[in-house]
Amino acid sequence: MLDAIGVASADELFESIPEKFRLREPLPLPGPMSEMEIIQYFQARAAENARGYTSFLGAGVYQHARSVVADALIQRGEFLTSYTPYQAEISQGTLTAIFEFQTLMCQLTGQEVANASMYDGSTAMTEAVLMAERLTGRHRVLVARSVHPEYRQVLATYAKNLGLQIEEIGYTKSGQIDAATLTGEKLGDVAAVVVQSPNFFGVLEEIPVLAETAHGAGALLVTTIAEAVSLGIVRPPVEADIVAMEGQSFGIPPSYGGPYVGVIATRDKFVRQMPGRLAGRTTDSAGRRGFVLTLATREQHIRREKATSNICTNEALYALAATIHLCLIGKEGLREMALHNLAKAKFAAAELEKIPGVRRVFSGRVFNEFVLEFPRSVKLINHALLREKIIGPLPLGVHYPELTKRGLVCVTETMPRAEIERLAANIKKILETPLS
Amino acid sequence: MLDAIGVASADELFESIPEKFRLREPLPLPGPMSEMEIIQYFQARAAENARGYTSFLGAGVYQHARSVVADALIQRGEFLTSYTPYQAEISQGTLTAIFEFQTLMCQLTGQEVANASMYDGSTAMTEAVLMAERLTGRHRVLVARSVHPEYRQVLATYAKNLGLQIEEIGYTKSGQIDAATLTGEKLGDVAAVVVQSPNFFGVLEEIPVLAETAHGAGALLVTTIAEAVSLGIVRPPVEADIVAMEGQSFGIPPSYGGPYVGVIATRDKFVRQMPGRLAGRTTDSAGRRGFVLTLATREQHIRREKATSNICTNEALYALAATIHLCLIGKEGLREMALHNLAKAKFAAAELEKIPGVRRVFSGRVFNEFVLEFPRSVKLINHALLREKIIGPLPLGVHYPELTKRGLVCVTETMPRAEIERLAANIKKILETPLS
Amino acid sequence: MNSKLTLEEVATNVRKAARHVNQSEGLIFEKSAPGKRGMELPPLDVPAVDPAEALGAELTRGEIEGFPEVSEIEVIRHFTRLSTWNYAIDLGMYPLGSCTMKYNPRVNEFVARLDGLASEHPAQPVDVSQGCLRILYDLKQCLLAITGMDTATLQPVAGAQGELTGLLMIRAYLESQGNARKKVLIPDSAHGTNPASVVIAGYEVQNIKSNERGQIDTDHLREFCTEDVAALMVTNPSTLGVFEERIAEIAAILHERGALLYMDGANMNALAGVARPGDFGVDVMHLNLHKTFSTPHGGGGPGAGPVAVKKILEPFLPVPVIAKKENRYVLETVRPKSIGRVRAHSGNFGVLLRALAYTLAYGPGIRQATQDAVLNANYIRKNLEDSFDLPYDLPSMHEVVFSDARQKKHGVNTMDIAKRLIDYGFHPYTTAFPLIVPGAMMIEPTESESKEECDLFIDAMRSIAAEAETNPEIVKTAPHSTRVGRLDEVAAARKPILRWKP
Amino acid sequence: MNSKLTLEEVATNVRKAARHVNQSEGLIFEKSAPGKRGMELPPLDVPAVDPAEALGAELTRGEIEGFPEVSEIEVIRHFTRLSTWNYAIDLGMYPLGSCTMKYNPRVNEFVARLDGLASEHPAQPVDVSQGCLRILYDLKQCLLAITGMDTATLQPVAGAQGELTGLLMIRAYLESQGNARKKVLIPDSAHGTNPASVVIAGYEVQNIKSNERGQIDTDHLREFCTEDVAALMVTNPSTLGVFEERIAEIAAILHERGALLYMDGANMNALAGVARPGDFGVDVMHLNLHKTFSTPHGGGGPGAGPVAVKKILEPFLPVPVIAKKENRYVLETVRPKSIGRVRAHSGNFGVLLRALAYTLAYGPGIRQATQDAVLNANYIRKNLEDSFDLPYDLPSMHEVVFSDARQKKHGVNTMDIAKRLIDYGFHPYTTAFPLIVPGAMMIEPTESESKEECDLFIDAMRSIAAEAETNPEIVKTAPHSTRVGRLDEVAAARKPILRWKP
Ligand SMILES: Cc1ncc(COP(=O)(O)O)c(C=O)c1O
Ligand SMILES: Cc1ncc(COP(=O)(O)O)c(C=O)c1O
Repeated sequence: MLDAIGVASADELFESIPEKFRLREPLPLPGPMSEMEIIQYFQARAAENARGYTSFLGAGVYQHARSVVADALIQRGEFLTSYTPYQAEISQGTLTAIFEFQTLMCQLTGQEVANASMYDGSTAMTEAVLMAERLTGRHRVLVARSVHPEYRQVLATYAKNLGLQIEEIGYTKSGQIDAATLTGEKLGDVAAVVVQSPNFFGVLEEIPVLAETAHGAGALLVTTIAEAVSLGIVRPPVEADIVAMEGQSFGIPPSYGGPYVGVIATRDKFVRQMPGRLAGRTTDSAGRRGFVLTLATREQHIRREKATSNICTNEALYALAATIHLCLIGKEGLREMALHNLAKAKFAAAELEKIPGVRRVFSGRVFNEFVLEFPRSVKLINHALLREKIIGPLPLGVHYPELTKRGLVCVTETMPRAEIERLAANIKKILETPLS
Repeated sequence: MLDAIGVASADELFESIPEKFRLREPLPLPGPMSEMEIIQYFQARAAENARGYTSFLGAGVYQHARSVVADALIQRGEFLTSYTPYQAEISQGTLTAIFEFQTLMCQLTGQEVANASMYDGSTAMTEAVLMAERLTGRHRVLVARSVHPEYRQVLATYAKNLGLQIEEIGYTKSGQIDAATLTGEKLGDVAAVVVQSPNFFGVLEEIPVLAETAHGAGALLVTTIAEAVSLGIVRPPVEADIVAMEGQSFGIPPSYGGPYVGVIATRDKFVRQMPGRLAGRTTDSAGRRGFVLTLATREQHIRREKATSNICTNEALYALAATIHLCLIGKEGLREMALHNLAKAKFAAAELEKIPGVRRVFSGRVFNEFVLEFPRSVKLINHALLREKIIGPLPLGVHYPELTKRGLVCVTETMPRAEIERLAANIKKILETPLS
Repeated sequence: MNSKLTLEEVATNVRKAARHVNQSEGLIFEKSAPGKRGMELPPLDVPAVDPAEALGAELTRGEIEGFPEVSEIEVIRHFTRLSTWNYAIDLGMYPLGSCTMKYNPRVNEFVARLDGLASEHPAQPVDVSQGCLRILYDLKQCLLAITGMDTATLQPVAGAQGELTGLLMIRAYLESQGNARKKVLIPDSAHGTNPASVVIAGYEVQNIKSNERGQIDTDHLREFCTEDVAALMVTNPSTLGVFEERIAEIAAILHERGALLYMDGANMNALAGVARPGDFGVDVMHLNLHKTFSTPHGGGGPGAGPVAVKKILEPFLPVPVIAKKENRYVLETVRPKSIGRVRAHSGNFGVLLRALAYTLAYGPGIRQATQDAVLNANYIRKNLEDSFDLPYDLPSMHEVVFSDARQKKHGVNTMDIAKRLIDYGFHPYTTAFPLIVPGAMMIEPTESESKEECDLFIDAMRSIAAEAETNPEIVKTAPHSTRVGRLDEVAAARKPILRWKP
Repeated sequence: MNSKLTLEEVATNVRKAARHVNQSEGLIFEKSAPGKRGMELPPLDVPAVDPAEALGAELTRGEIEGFPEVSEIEVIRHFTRLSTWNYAIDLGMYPLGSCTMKYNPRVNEFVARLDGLASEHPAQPVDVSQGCLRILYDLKQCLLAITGMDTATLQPVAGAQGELTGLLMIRAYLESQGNARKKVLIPDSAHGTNPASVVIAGYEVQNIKSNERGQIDTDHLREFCTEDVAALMVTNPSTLGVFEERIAEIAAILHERGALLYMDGANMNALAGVARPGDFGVDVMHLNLHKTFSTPHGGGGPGAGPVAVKKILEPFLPVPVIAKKENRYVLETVRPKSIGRVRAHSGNFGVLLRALAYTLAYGPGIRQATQDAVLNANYIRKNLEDSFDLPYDLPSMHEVVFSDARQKKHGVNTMDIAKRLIDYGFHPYTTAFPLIVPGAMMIEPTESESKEECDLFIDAMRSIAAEAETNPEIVKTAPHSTRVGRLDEVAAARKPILRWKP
C-alpha cells in the first residue's frame, strides 16, 4: 500500500506534523495485552469491588430486575456497532426502536412528546430548565432542595454563566417541597419551579397542586423523575410542563455511574424548544412507512450556536435497552414490579423502625426509599455493616448538614426479605455495641 | 381459540388419551421460577464447584484460550435457534459455515473429506471403527491400550452386539503402541488398527509406520486425536485411512463433559461409507453458488436400517464455534498456540522431575501431557493439593492397574508459569510431609 | 426497493454486493491474506522450545496450507453476514413437525456460561463437582416426575443415541433373562433413527404397518409379536400427532410375551404434565431435550437424549450413574451389569443444564405449556381443514399432518408449498415425513406461538392454497425472496464438492 | 431471487412479508394483546400492599394505556427483525468521516459486564470501590501519556460535554486571572458542537474563516485575537483531515495575548502514539472515546468525552477528582475552585472501562494503529483522486475530503453517491460536512479495514463515478436495495408524528 501511495515508509505520511512534535519513542503505555490478559486485568479489578455485597443504596441509581434478553439483543452487532441513524435507509432498525422509545416515554410520563435521549437524569433536568428559560424568557428558577443534590450541582455548573438565577426551596416535615413559600411574590418572574418526585428523600410530591401554583404565576413546572419504576403505580406528572427523567431503572445496570439514559418529555407545543434527537414517522416514494430523524433545525449540526443544546452523541443504546426492557416487563409487569418495591420498602421501614433509637424522619408517602434517623453517625454504622458485606444507608449529612445521623435506605424488588431482616439484625447489634 | 376449535376447555383436547392415564394433579416439580431465581439457582451450583481452582487435568478435555468473539457469534439467534439446514434456501448461513468446517478439518488432518459432525471424539472413533468394518468386510479390530480408556469403553458398548471382535495392544516403555506385536499373524483378518496420537499418555505415535504395517495386512489405520491443538505443530496423520477427532480444543469450554464436537475425516473414496452430515457445493437455477446437505443416502432419514449410522442431531453449533475459533486464531496463531503448549509442558515436566521421588514414566515424545510416577498414591497427593485450590494429576490406576502411583499431567498455553511452580512447590511439600 | 428495477438491473456494476453486502459474501478462505490474524495469545513465560528438536522433524508439520489468515473484524463480519442467510426461531414461527421448534430461552444461554459451570472439567474430583452433580441429579428427578418412570440415564447426547442406549438395556435385560431375542418391531410411521438404532443394537428390524387410522394394529401386533421379538418401538403421540389410544393394550401384548415397550419420546411436548408414559406401560423411553425441553438446535445440534426406564432395567444403566448418598452427590462407576458407556465424559452437561433451567421456569406449569401446544396445533388444523387434505382424521395433539393431495391436482406438491411459505416469512413445515402420508405436510406450532402468529401462518397457508389454483407457477418456483433459489441437489450428490480448494 | 419477477410481483398475496418476514415488521404496539408478558418476577416474600392505601388514590395511577403486552419470544423477534434493517461496523466498512467507525472489540463488551464491575453502585464506599477507581485512574494515566497533557477529568459523557467542561475550566481560569473575557474563536470548518458549547459556557462565538488551504489563517487570527478573546477552539487534524502545520505559532499568538488554546480531539485517531497535543501548545482538549478508543456507538451513543488539561487548569477540574494516595484510590470532592459537576454520579464508567480495555490491547502499539489509519486514508485518496475532485490538496491524515464537483455536472450530488454506496454494500461516508467544502464527501476508513476492504470500497466509488456519467438516474434514485427507499424528510418535519397512537 505504501508503494501505491508513493511513500517509502509510514513515517512519511506524517510529514505534515512539524518534525519536533513527532514522537520518536513508543509511548510508555501498559500492554499490549491479549484478550486473555485483558480479561484477567478486569477480573482482578472486579474482585477489588463490592462483588457479592448486599446494597441498600438508591439515591438515583437502582438495582432492579433485568432480563438477559435485553442485554443479548443490544449486543447484536447491528444495534451495537451502528452510528447515529442519519442515513435513514439503512438505519430503520434503530429509528423504529427510537420511535417506540419516544412512545413508551410519553405513555409513562403522561406527556405528549419525548426525545431520545439525553445523557442522564441530571443533564436532562438541567436542559429542561434551560428549555423553560427559552420558553418563558424568564431567568429565575426555583429548585426544591429535595431534588437530587448532584442534579442540582450539575444545574449550577451549567447555569452559572447563562445569567440564570437559581434559588432553592426548602422541605417540610413531610419531606416534600415547602410549597407554602411559593408565594405570588416569590414566583414573580420565575421561569420554572423544579421538583423531583419521588424526591431525593423518596417522598412523592403533589404535582397537580405545584403545577397550579407555578402556572398561576406564569412559570412552568419542571418535574424530575430519578426512579422511573415508580411510574408503574405512581400517577404520572401530567400537569408538569416538562418532565426530565433518568431511565436507568429500566433494565440498565448501575455500572458505577453510567452509561444510563436521560429523557425529556413535554407538551407538543414546546417541541421546537426541546433539545435532543427525535425520530418521526414518514413515508418513502412508494408510500411505505419509515422513520427519520426530524426537527433537526433544533440541533447543533444544523444550527450551531443557535441550537437548543450542544448535545450530539447521546445514549441511544440504552434507550434501546430500556425499550426492550419495557416491552418485556410490559403493562402488567411494570405495575407488579412497582408494587413489589412499595411492599418491600414498607416492610423494611417497619423492620428498621423496630430498632430502639431508629425512627422515620419524614411523614410523606414514599415509594421505595425512605430516610431514617439513627442514634449515631451513619458512617460508623456503615463501617460496621461493611464487615457483614452489607452496604448500608446513604449518609445524608454530606449534602444536608442539618440531616447528619440520617440515612437514606432503598429497597427494591430484588432485595430478599431475609436480607432486609439481616440488615435490621445487624444494625440492631451494632447499635447495642457501645462506641469504643 | 377454544371457541374457534369448538371445544369447551383445553382438557377436551386430550380426550384421545384414555381417561385413566390423564393426570389430575399438577406434577410435583420445583418452580415455577422467574429468570432471577433461575440465575440464583445456577449461581449457587457454580459456587459448589471448582471455580477459581487451577487444574492440571487434560485427558481428552483441554483448557485452551478462546475468544469471546466466537461465543458472541454463535449466540446470534440466526445460528443458535435454527434447525438442521434441510431447507437450503434459508439455511445458507449454516451450510456455508459447515462447508468451511469440513475444509478446515481436511486441512488440519491432511485428509480429503470430513463430515460435520459426530457427537464427540469417543463416538467418532467408534463410528470410524464401524466404518472400517464396512469398508473391509472384516470383523476383528486391534485397539491400542494407549487409546483413551473411555473411548475404548464406548467402542466396546457399541461393538458388543455387532459381532466385532476387539483386541487390545499394549504399550512399550516409550508409551507408544507395542508395534512389535503387530505381526502379520496378528493382523490377519483385521479390519482396523486403532491408535490415538497424542495418545492417552500424551505420547505421539508413529503414524506412517503403523499405517504401513496395517496396510500391509489389508487393514485400515484409524487414528484418533483427542487433543486437536497438537495439529498446530504435529504432523497430521495423512497415512491414516480414517481420522476420528475430538474438536473440543478448538474454543469449546470443558462444560463438565459436553457438548463438544466430534469429526470423522477420511479419503474421498471412502466417503459413501462415512456417517454424519455433509454439506456440498452446488448452484441454483441462476447459476449462483450455494450449499446443500448432500449424499443423504448414507443417512438414517433416507436409508433407515441400512444407514451408515443412526446419527441425526449432531453438534452443529460447536462445529460452528470451532470454525470461528480457527478462523480467529488462524494459520500462525494455531502454530503459536501449539508451541506454547509444547514449551509449557516441557517446563512443567522439568520442574516436577526435580522433586525427589518424582520421575517421568515414558520416554516417548509428548505434546502437552505426560505421565509421572510419584512415591505415593496420586489420590492422596491430590487430596492435599485440593486444599491449595489445585486440581492435580489424573490418577492412572483406575484405568491401568499397573500404573498406580502414576498420574497424567496436562499443561496448556493458559497455565501461567507461576502456577506450574506453585504445583511443583506444593507437591514437594506434600511429599516431604510424612504420611500420618 | 424501487420496484421498477429488477434485481439484476440494480446489480449492474455492483461487484461487491448483489443487493447488499451480505448477499455476496464469499468463503473465509477467499478473504485470507498472509500475516493477518484475529486472536493473540499472552506472551510465552517459559523458555521457547524448537518443535523439531522436541518432537523430531518427522513428527512435526510445516505450514497448514490454505488455512485462514484474517483479522478479528473480518471474522465477525463474515459470520455475521452468513448468519443473515439463516431463518431461525428468533426470526419467526418455525412449524417444523416432529422437531418442536419452541422458544429457546435466553436465560438458559446465560446460566450455561457461568464461571463454575462452563469451566468445569469432567474428570475433576466429585468433591469439587457437587454443583454439577446436583444439577444432573435435579434434572433426573424432574424427568422422572414428568415421565413417571423409575430411573434414568442422562448420558446419551441425542435422541438416536438414547434409542440405542435404551435398546442395549433391553437387550442386556433380556440376556439376563436368558434370551436376547432377535427382532424389534417398528411401525412404518417411525422416525429413521429408530430402525438405524435397532441395527446397531444387534437386532433385526421388523416393520409393522399402521392401520387405516394410522395407529398400531393390535391384531397385527399380536401376530408379529413372537418369541423372537425383544421390543416394540412406538412413538407416542405418533408422528401423525395422534395418541396411540390402545397403548395399554399394546403394552400388555408385549409384556405377556416377555417383550418390552420402548417409547420414542420425541413428541413428549404433547404429554408433559398431562400424562406419564410410565403409567401406560412404557418400559424404556428417551426424551429429546432439544425438542421438548427447549435447548437450542444450533443448526443441527447439540442435543441430549436421556433414557428413562422402569425399575427392572436399572442394573443395566450406562456408567457412571449419578446418585445421592447422605446429601452428597456421587458418580457410581462400578456396576457389573451396566451396558457400559455410550459416550466419554459425562454427556452433554451444557444441554442438560439448559433443560433443567427450562423445567424450573415452568415447574408444575409445564402442563399449561403442553395444553397451549396442543391448542395451537388444533387451532391451525381447524383453520386449514378446508384448504388442505387431512389423510387421518383423528384428534390431533401437538402437531397436525396434512397432505398435498388437493394441490397435486394443480401440479403443486408439499415441497413447493413449503418453499412458498418462505416468501411469506415462515420456515417450512416438515415435508416427506411421516412416510405413511404421501406428500405429508407436518405442522407443529409449539406453545411458543401466539394466536397472532398462528393467524398469520393460517393466512399464509390459505393464500398459498389459493395460489396453487390460480397461479401455480409462483408456488412451484418459490422461494423468490431468498439469496439463492432452489439449489441443484442432484448435481451436488453426483459429483460431490465437499471442501474448498484454492 | 428469481430475477425475472419484480419484487412487487413476488409480493402478490404476501400479507405478512414483503420479501421476508423482517421486511414487514410492525411496531411493538401493533403486536400487543391483553395478558401477554415477557418477564416474570420472583414471588413477593413480604406482605402485599394496596397502593391506593399506601400512597393515597390521588398519587396512584391506573393502567398505562397502550403499553405493550407481548411475550418474550415476540420481543426477541421484533428487535431481531428490526436489527436486520441496520447497517453496522459488524457488517462492513463504515467510512463515516469524523466519526472514526473502527472495530468495537467484543472482549470490551465482555469485561464491561463482569459481576463486580457492571454491578457496582456509584455511591458505594470507596473502600469497596478500589477496582473501579483503579480502572479510572489507569485510564487517566494512559490518556495523559497519549495526549501529553498534565491532568484530566473523565466525567464528561460525550465530546460536546467535554467541550463545555473544557470551556468552563478556561472561563474559571481566566476569571481567577481577573477577566473571563467575552469571545471564543471558532474556525468555519469546526463541528457544530463547538459553537453550541461556547454559548452554554457563556461566551460569544466568533467565527474565523479558514484560508484557501483550509488552514487557520494566522494573520487573520492575530487580527481577531483581541483582549476579549478567551480561547480558540481548533480541531487538529482539522475536519479536512489535515494537520494544522502552524499549530505552534497559533498557540503562541493566543498565549501571548493571554488566551488559551482548546483542541477538539475528535480526530486523535490521526495522532495517538505519533504526536502529543500537549507538546504543541494545547492547553485544554477533549477526547471522544467512542471514536478514537473504539467504544461502540450503539446507534448514537453512549460516549465519553474526557478533558485533558495543562497544570494551570488543574484547580478547576470538575469534582470529584480521582486520585491515588498511598496506594489507595480516592475521590476528591472538596476542591474550592472546581467548576462543579457536569454530570451526576461518576460519568460513563462503562464506556471508560471499554476505552481502557482498548488501550491495554494496543499498549505502545497504538502508534501502529494510527499509522494504519493514516495509510488507509491515503491509499483511498490516491486511488480516488482521478475520479473525484479534491478541493484541498494538502497531505491527508486519517481521513480525506473529496467534493462532488465533477459529478454535479451530471446532476449527481454527494448525497446521491452516498446513497448509491449502500447498494454496493457500504455505509455512506459523511456528507455535507465540513461546511467549507460544498458537496463534501468525507471518508475515514480507520485502521480496522484491510487492504481488501479498501479495494472493494475504491472499486465501488469508481464504479459510481462511472455510473454518474453513464447512468445518473440509477445513482440519483439510490438506494435500490433497502427495505425503504429515500424517505420524505420534509413531510416528517412539516407535520411531525413523533409517537405511536392507537
Ligand atoms: C420422532 C423422532 N424420533 C427420533 C428423533 C431423533 O432424535 P435426534 O435427532 O436427537 O437423534 C427425532 C428427531 O430428529 C424424531 O423426530
Ligand atoms: C470534530 C467533532 N467534534 C465534536 C464532536 C462531538 O462529539 P460528541 O458527539 O461525542 O458530543 C464530533 C462528533 O460528533 C466531531 O466529529
